[in-house]
Amino acid sequence: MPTIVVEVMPKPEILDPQGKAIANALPHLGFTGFSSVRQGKRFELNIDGEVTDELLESARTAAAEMLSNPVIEDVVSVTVAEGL
Amino acid sequence: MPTIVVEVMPKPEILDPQGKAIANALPHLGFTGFSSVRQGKRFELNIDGEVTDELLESARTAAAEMLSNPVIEDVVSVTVAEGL
Amino acid sequence: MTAETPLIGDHTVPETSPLAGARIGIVTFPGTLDDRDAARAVRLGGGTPVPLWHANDALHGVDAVILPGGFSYGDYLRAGAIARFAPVMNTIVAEAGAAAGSPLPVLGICNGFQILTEAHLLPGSMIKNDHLKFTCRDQVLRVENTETAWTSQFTQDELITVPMKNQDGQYVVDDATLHALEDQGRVVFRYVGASPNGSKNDIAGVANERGNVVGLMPHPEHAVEAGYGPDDATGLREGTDGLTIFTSVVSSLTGGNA
Amino acid sequence: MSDFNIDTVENAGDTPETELPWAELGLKQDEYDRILDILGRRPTAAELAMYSVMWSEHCSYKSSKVHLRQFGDKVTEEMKKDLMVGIGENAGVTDLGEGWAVTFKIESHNHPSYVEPYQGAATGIGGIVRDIISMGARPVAVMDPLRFGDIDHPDTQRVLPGVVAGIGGYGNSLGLPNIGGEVVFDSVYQQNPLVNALAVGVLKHGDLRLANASGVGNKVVLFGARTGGDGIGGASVLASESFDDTKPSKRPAVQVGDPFAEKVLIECCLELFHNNLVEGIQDLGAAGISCATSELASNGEGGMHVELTDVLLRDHTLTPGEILMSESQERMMAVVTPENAEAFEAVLARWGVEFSWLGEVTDTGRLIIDWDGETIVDVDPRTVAHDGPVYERPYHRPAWQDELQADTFRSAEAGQGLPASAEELGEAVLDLMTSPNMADKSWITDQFDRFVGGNTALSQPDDSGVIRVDEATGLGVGLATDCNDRYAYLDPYAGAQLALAEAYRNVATAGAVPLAVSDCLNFGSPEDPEVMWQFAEAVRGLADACMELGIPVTGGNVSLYNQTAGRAIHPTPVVGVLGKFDDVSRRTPSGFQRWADGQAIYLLGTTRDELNGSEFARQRGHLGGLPPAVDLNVEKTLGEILINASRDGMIDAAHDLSEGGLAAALAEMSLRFGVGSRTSVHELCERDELDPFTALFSESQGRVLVSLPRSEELRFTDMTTARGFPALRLGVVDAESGGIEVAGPFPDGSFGIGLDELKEAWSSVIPSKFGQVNAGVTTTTTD
Ligand SMILES: Nc1ncnc2c1ncn2[C@@H]1O[C@H](COP(=O)(O)OP(=O)(O)O)[C@@H](O)[C@H]1O
Ligand SMILES: [Mg+2]
Repeated sequence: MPTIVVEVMPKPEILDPQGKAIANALPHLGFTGFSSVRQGKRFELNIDGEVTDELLESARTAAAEMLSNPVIEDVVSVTVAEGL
Repeated sequence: MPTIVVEVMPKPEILDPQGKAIANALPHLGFTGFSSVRQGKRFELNIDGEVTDELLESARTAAAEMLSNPVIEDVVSVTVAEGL
Repeated sequence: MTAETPLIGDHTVPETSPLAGARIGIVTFPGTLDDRDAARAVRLGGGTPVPLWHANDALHGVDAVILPGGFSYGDYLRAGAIARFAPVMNTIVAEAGAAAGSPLPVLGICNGFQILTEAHLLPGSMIKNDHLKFTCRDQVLRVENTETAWTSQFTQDELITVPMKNQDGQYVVDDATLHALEDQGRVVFRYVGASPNGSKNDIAGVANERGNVVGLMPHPEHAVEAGYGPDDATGLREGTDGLTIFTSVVSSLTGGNA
Repeated sequence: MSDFNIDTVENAGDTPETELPWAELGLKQDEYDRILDILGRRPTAAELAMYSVMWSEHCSYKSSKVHLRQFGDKVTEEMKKDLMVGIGENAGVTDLGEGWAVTFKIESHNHPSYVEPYQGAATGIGGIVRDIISMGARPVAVMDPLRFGDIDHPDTQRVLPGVVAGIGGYGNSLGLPNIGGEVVFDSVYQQNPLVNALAVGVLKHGDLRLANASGVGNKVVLFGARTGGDGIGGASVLASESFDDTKPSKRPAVQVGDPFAEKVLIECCLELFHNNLVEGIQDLGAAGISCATSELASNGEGGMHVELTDVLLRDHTLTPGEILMSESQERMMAVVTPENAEAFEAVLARWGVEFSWLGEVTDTGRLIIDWDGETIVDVDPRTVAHDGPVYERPYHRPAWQDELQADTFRSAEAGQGLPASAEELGEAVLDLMTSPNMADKSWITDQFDRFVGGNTALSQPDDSGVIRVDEATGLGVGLATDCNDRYAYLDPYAGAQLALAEAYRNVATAGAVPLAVSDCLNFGSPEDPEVMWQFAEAVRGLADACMELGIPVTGGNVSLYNQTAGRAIHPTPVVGVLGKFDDVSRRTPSGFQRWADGQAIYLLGTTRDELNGSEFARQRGHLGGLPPAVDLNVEKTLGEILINASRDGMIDAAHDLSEGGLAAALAEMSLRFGVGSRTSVHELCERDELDPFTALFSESQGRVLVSLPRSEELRFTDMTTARGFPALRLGVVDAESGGIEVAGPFPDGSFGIGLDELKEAWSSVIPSKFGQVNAGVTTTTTD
């Protein structure tokens, strides 16, 4: 079953409280060396049949208009993954 | 600045209420052809210097022990991305 | 009761009660909200609340511990995911799981329950409510296990009403563990009526195998004082069903007869 | 140090001819000329940033100031008796007795909530809560008066779920119970939703803090979140300090809140206050560091000298001007004595709060800001913070106002063919209760935590929110916010008074003694003389009414330019009233209690033919005529009756009559706990000379419905008679019937509405319109 993967991240200039909290916690757990963390979203859109161009286009539009909030987020990528 | 990207998804057998809500909403917005949707997380761990093997290993451990909860989530991938 | 609005970590208590011997630690993490309420509930239950600080691994010899509700670390990442790594949790995990002697009684309420699952002291996990919204409401629960230190004064299958308020309250667990929980009678509280969040088997609270660690999503500490609790038949906000949790633990700790 | 050329004071002196983008920053020619005059030279880029943002409408109140003065002028000594801090500080402070004080304030976050509903509303809560902290108080509750467009409009579908989730997401995370608010739907708010937020805090007298920088040599510290480019989108002309190249700058259009950071900040500040470690403190809201430094310095007796490169940044590309204007959330600025510096740092370390020492208080009378050792700001702080422009904007009564007022409900088509039979009236009541404005709001309010803290004695859907302040004595406060924008549109002077009257009545209905007022004045553009008239009238009305009721305005907020495509919102002066309880356990709930079977139901007050602007008229699409008359003496007497009745334990339920009149109040009192009633409007119609329709749907003011045990009837009616206040027995509580039964001079007997049917219809209106909310993704599921 093919899957379209959509990745969304908070815009770089926007505060990301979640990433900040993770970044602050990492060193306490002994994970050092990471200067900052940002947390975004990953969506897997599953498709019954084949990935047509239309479907991919439709996924791109959905990513831009619904899966992401364009005011604070960027769509990083919309890609096809086979048999996740 | 190199970045380690960690991707986490809800386990297939675990209900994903957010993915379900999106899947239900898509057709109403004219996006048809997607049989189901799952929503996971994407983390970007930024690194000041170089990505050493230790750092990558450390990111893998953080992904398994902290960034994901093994009871409900799987780590899909831990990869290095240059200059995101 | 103190006349001051106490600062967090400043629960001054008169040690005059005969049961004040039951010293119950209440942990404050950054982002904890219901610690003062839990302290009040312990006090009204007859015990002595002892503030515990997340960054300090000392338990100061408390007889039991409550992890209160709130949004530790903003619930960012996952509810309870960051708090679980706090120094105080290391000690709690060790003492609650101690093989020898009687292990430390621990109660996790809401965020505290989430922290206990993240720390693997309790099985399963909490995901977003099936309706995806934060919901605050009066919730009826059935008490199905009265063997734990926290529920000994309830009667079997007693129905109680306590407030519930959360966004990530849907209890999920794999099938094998779910069967084990049911078979071993480790479901301590179950939702009655329409499911508030889609939890597996309407589970509202569970215990570990030995019964010393209990977690539940609803808030018994908000149902301990007439006038400030959930509504009940006698009137607006009169419900105090939650108090029994606190009198149960105090009485079991002071060797009282339940 | 930086990628941009720094415009120093020295440089400004040397290059008087440099063109500055003052117009892009919103300054008018005469305002810019005044800056030149004040400084005796051209401003530096950083100074320009400060003046432009501090002299904006939002920060300087330049259009509203001349009117707002009435709130300070129209007060008696008696009104000031309990006032510890009045208008002008971050929030007013009122004495509660027993060493306690209370502070509260309403603010708006309208525009940000339209742009990004979740974050806009969330940061609105964050901002008002910081105002409360900066007074030295512990915040104890929030409220949220909200207004949206038509319930079916796509704009409302987008905005409402996000706003509600944002208020919950932020407020719930702070551990602040949400104890009330308002939800109004009206097409005038399409593209102009109003998101107002109220916060209330309590403090011991000794904990009071003010925003002033005093004590030469004391240190200035900025703490909390790091500074990013938030809220300076429009000021991107400052991205290059040299003004000639047009380097594109990426500045966030919206601010994202971090409630966790704010919660930690609250606890951290309270520990600082408790240990007496700060001399003065100021929250950072609009205008960020510009506002905090200039206000602290201006309120103090000396000056201030800070080094801006010491500000901890989230975004290292920010120019000094941008840093000064940034509105990054969850930050505070404090003045600390050198002796306390170490202890201060220890408290911040304990809470994991970042901070940086920026400079110190001086005796120069100047606010001096350096960038890497070079002076980029050298101003008299008063000229920035307090002596901004003041406009006497022209205003006049709109030409259409007379026509509007002449178009009464009775004369209009909407006022014909009114329900008259029992059957029609019963249907009308059901219709009324299922209109979006009257419908059950619990889909919204259930997203808010009302229990946290364990001190909530009353909250939505009761008339007031009630919070216990002192566990030992039960001392506490009651709060209500109200505004009927339709009344205010018909007559802004009366409308503002009606808003106050209703909030006052709500607080008294719960049993609290009204003490203080905060207001949030939401209006259209002040540059429109007709809007300015509405504003002037509303302020005058509110100030006059406060004087008459004897309770002072202690603070508030003005939100102007609420208009889209030339169409202004209705004037919406939201009024919050705070009252005091000696013991909150005697608060009166607003529904018939389950055990109250057989209790008597009394209507207090007089009913007149007042349907203009009513909810019934709205349902028929009519808005015209004059709003209901306001009689503040009546409100006062009514308040005294309700407070005494609560004190003496005479009544078990009380609910004020407002939108939807008697019909709505009867329905709401039964819906509260699912307890029915049997009443008759026969005597009411006779006594007040009304037809049954008017008796049920008129919105006459100064009325409250109460229920009381029969054993208290005599005592109660003696009290109302002694005060000459009309009280009429309408019927009884009927816990068995499961319905609302109303008899009257109808041609066809009486009407009854089953409570189950009513509840089902009433509670499904809002859920049927709004689906599920998911941060960032708002989806509406049908079916
Ligand atoms: N947005 C909101 N947030 C919290 N409470 C609300 C909100 N909207 C309405 N409420 C509560 O619902 C109840 C009914 O509201 P409303 O009809 O406006 O009351 P009233 O007419 O008495 O002022 C009140 O308790 C009010 O505080
Ligand atoms: Mg009211």
